[in-house]
Amino acid sequence: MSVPPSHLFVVAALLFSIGAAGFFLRRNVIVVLMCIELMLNAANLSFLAASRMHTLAHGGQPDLQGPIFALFVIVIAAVEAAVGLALVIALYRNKQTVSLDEVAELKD
Amino acid sequence: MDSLTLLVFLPLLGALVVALTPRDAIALQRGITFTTLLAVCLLGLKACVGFDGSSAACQQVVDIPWFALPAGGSTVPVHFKLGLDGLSVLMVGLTALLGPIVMLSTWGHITTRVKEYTIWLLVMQSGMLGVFLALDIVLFYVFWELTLIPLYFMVGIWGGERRLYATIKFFLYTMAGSLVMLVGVILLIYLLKTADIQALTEGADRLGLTRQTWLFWAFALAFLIKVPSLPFHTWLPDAHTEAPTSGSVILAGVLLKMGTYGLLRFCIAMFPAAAIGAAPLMMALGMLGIVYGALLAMAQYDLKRLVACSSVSHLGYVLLGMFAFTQAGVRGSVLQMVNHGLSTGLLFLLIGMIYERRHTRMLDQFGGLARVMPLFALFFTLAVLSSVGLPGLNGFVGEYLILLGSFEPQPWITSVAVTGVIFGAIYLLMATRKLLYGPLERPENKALSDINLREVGLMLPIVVLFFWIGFAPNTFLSRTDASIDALLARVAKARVTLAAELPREPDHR
Amino acid sequence: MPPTQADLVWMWWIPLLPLIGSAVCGILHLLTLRSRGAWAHKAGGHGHGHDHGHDDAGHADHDHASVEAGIGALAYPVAVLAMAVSFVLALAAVVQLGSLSDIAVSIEGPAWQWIDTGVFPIDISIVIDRLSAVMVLIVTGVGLLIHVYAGGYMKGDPGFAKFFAYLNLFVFAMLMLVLSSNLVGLFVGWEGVGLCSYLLIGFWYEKGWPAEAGQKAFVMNRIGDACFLVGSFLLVHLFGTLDLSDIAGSVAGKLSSDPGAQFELLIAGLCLFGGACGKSAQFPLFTWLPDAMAGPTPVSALIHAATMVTAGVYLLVRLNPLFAANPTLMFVIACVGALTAFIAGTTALVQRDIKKVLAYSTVSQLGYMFLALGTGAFASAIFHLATHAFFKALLFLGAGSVIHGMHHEQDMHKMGNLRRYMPQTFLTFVVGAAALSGLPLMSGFFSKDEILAHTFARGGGYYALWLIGIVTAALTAFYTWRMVALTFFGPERFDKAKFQPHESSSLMTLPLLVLAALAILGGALSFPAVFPAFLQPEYMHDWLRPVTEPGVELLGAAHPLPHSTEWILLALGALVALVFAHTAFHRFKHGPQTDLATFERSPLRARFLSEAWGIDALYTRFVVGPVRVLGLVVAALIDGTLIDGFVNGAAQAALSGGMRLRRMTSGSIATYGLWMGAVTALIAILLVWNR
Amino acid sequence: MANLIFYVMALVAVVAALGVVSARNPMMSILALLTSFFALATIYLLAGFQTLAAVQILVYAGAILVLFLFVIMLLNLADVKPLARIDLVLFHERKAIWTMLVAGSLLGIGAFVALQAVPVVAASAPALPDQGIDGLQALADAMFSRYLLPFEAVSVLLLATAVAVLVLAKRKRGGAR
Repeated sequence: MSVPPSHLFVVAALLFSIGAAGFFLRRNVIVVLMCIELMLNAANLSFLAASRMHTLAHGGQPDLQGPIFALFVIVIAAVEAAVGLALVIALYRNKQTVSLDEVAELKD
Repeated sequence: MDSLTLLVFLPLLGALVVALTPRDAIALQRGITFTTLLAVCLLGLKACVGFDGSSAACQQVVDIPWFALPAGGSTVPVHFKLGLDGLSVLMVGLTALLGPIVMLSTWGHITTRVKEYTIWLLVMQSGMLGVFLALDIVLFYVFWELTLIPLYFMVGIWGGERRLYATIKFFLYTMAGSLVMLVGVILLIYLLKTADIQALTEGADRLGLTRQTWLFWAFALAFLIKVPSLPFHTWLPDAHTEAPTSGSVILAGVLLKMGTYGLLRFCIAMFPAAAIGAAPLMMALGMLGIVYGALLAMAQYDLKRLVACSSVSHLGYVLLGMFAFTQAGVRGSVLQMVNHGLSTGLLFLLIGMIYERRHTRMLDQFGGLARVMPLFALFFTLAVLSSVGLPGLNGFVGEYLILLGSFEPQPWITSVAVTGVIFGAIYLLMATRKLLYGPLERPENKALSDINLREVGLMLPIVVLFFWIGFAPNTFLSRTDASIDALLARVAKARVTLAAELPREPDHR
Repeated sequence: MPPTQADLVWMWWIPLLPLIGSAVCGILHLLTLRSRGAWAHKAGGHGHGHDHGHDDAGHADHDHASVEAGIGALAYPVAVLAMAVSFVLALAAVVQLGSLSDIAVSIEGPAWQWIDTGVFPIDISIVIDRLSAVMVLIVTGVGLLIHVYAGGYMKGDPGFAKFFAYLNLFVFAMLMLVLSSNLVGLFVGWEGVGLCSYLLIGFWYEKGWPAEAGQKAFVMNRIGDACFLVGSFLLVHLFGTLDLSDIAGSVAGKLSSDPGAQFELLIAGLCLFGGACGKSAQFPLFTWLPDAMAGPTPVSALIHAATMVTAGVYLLVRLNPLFAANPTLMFVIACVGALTAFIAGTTALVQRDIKKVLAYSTVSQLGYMFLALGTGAFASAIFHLATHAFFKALLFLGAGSVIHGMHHEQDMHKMGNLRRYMPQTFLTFVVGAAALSGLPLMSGFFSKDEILAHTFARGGGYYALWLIGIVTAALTAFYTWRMVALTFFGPERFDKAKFQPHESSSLMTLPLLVLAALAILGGALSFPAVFPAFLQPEYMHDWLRPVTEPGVELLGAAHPLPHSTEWILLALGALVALVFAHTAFHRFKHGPQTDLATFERSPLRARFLSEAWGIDALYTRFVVGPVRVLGLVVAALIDGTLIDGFVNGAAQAALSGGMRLRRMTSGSIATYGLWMGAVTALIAILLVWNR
Repeated sequence: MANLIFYVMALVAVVAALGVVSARNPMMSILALLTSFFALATIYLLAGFQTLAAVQILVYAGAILVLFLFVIMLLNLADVKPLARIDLVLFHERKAIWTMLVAGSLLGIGAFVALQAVPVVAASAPALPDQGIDGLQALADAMFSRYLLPFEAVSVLLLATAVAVLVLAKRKRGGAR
């Protein structure tokens, strides 16, 4: 594949902004969590794109920072999903809803 | 312990002792506080008497390493460093002297929460002495902020009706200035890698004009607010009006001087090149303050507010003389700081006494008091005359030196400032007339009793100083001589350098 | 051989004795108050501390409340003694000065090192030269007489000791003024006399208006003082010193070495002249002096006639080269003098208050002195100053005696025929009136004539001033004899049932007699030049020559008048005085009908005249009012609305901003996220932008 | 060829992401997300990250998405009718404008940086290592040496998460709220 790394970044940016838009707009907590996953994936993609870029720049010498951080991000994403979904369950149990509009506990 | 360290810590020690007393042992608390302040007073006066006016160097220096500040890769040692020089010696003397006087005056008006009040008073004394004695810029800043807190409580708890408004206003004003100064302090330490004021003063030459100017204004803003100079003065009348008598006396007597002292010690001494550039503006501010404060005072009906406005006017003189950069001007300024502390302090004390008796300060409530309170009238007249600058009393010497000194560099500004002599007479004599003269008509005024022995006693030292400074000002001026010479030499040197650099101002960024 | 400074320490006693006397009297006053229980105990404040505390319904006659002076009575001998010794010492000093062979030399006491300005020291020493010799004798001599008189006049006043404390303090300040070697020392006295004037005008402060008059006097003087200060700074700038003789001596040199200094000299001169105008009640700053009559009459005599108000004249003579350096300035001074003389003279015509007549007359006579100064006849000004001190003090004290005898009635319309009741006062008063109006061979005749002759001799624009001068002389004669006629002649217009006018005690009449003698003989100080040589004509000129010479040289002496002209002028002066004195006397010797008729005929003109051409009203309208309004504007608008509005507005903005921001924390994570995203984008954009 | 697959997969990922955001039914969102993840995994593979591609499938698609699915089932959120309608209502509020603005500017700045600032590597760049960039061996070496500390930190995080989830999801017994 000889796609320039910048195109990978562009894809990452696209995914990220779509995820962000969803995060801002959607009311369903679960979907919001999914959007976060989407953004994390965009981040992963740019980590890997950067890694690829450096590897290419250094004549095939593998740059491992990207993949390692991508791994960490995946772990974090899992953690986030677990905690988030646990919260959703707790929330649903208390309020019988998963709509963000009806929970504004942070207010005041 | 060295006397200067003792001077700073003795009040704190006293505060600690007072804190340990039972809440309702008022006499004990007052006794301890008064004794402590008297001891501080004696110590302070001893230090001032022992001061050698012929040397510009800092004397009786105490220097103890304190901690290290990280600054841009290296560390800067911060010292607990105290010392006296010609710029601070009179201020220390004044602060020390006013301590017991203020304490004595609280007998009459602080009757609730005496314990807290005396503690704050002691802390305040410590902070004020620290400000004037500190030779390390971090230490200076610590003391500077330390003085803010006691006054906040003194006005906020024991003040008048609108005390909260006054307190917050005063606090915000000063904090705004202090923060800008903090930025200046940090920048200065960062740039010069030292916190020692003398070393900073020496080193600031290397900064270049642009940086000096920025730093100058960072410091000047804080000090101008404290003075307070013209556009930043509106906290003062409110704070004074609401403060209890002793708070007013401290505020007028010492706290405002911290501003003028700071201008002298930091703005002018450290950044002479910038100060030269700012001098016309500062002198104009001083002149405007003189006239404006006087006009303001003319429109007041509350006696205390009137005197507060007169402070704006009187400190305008200090500002004017300081930035004249002439021998007479700066000497006059230094002396005028003391004079203002004494005469305005005495006026506030007197107003407090009348307020304790009548529970009002509105001028239209009075008239003819000279008949029932002849001693009060005597002291009040003396204070007023000192304030209007009558020769033979202290006010004249300061005012005359200032005007004489600032005429040479700025004849027009000074000529306008001279009208302050007229306005001062108008509002102070008007107040005197409405208070003391005219028919004694109101029955509640007829029943007033004259000031008692305690009150006479606490005012007597001030009056003695009125005459002393009035007739033999050289006793005081001679102590400031060498330091002012050194200061002016720095300004002159900066002027020469500036003149050399003037054709093309290099970019110091 | 002149004595050294160290030998002359005793000269300091001349001013210091009154100061000590003042302090002693002050302490005596406090002791008196103490003995009356003024501030005995805090608890018993009511009805306890003031034996005279309840009769204060604004009634005028405090000194008829007749309070026992108690220990305060001692103040009188103390004060008089201080004055007497001071006078003797002054006399001794003058004798010593006169014995010096070199007439230009002064004797100078050791210096008091007062203020070290860092550039030059302000050292003040007591110096007696030929000018201050004249002044010091007038101040201590006339002062002594007035002190003696005041013992009778103030008897029974609750503030008896205080009065003498103030009076002695005044003499101290006045002596500092005339004896100081230094302009700042002069200013010390200058301000000091202003203070004492303030205190003494407001002496009966409980009446209210005296306190106001005192304040007015002080503030108007301060206007002059501010000018004085600016002038003195300019002098420092020009000469680098404030030593009076140094300044006077170096004006000519400065002019020749630095022609550019001409303008600065002019400004300095104008400023100092402004100061003199304030102190000496010249147009436009004269309105305080008539109000100052609110003070006790001895005060009016001493301060507002004989000494303090002449301080301006003294100042101008002392620094005469400074003024003489600029002919325009001299002409301005002369004009101001003539104008003042004329305005005050016309105003005195219609006054009913006997002291007001004298007050305006004083202003008018001071105008004469300034006219003399403006013509360069410095010695004539001092000559008139001396004779005026004699006869005006005499008139004031006489008026005081009348007022005393009339139980504090000052309205001449309510007097009449007093010559029957107070013969000594009458006699001496007539002498004083004769001198003031310039009846031939009285002291006032010679001094006034000398001024007019000098004015005439200057020629040019000065002819007009001479004309004003001669008209004013006519006015003077007229109002003086109107006063005499109304007071001492005609029907008795007071209620004899209420009180019987009485002659004053000998304590008061004795000074009157002495002053009357001086008023008659004072002319001998300087006879006209046309008088035979054995009378030592123009003695005052010769005496003052060392002082006035630099100024006269700079200005250029006027052409001496031919003897015939001078005789004509003398005769003219005598004629005018006699005619108008005669007219006035006959018009008013039957009572005030003419006065009332004048008022009826044209009330507007009468009011215009009696209120000194409405100048005071103009001040109220165009100076006092606007300043007061300005104060209010500054306080309410600029301070209250603008600055505080800004401050409070900033606080308000922070608060409402906070409230608005608070609404932002909706609790909606999406909104938070939106903000976060927006800011992230912004930061990113900024970062990219800056690359 | 590989390039073409990349662009197709990128398109799929983006379109699927749009689906995630706009689907009305959370179930549809999950399916779209799954699609997106697979497409991404393909891209990883193409870019030379075999291990990461595997992890992406295993962890994301296999674990995380199942978790989501599980919760939706558990809470009975899937029976929204009609199925698979795009939620256009979302775009009718004012917030949508701001969202578009912010998301658009994020995209714009990201794309701008990517296109302008990322150095262009020559097309004739040397080939990547055979085992891909993230050979498992190399990855493991790095993970347990240089990145040991973060690795341990993440393990602690995982432990904490396990506890937290237990606490959160546990049904409260007695005691109101």
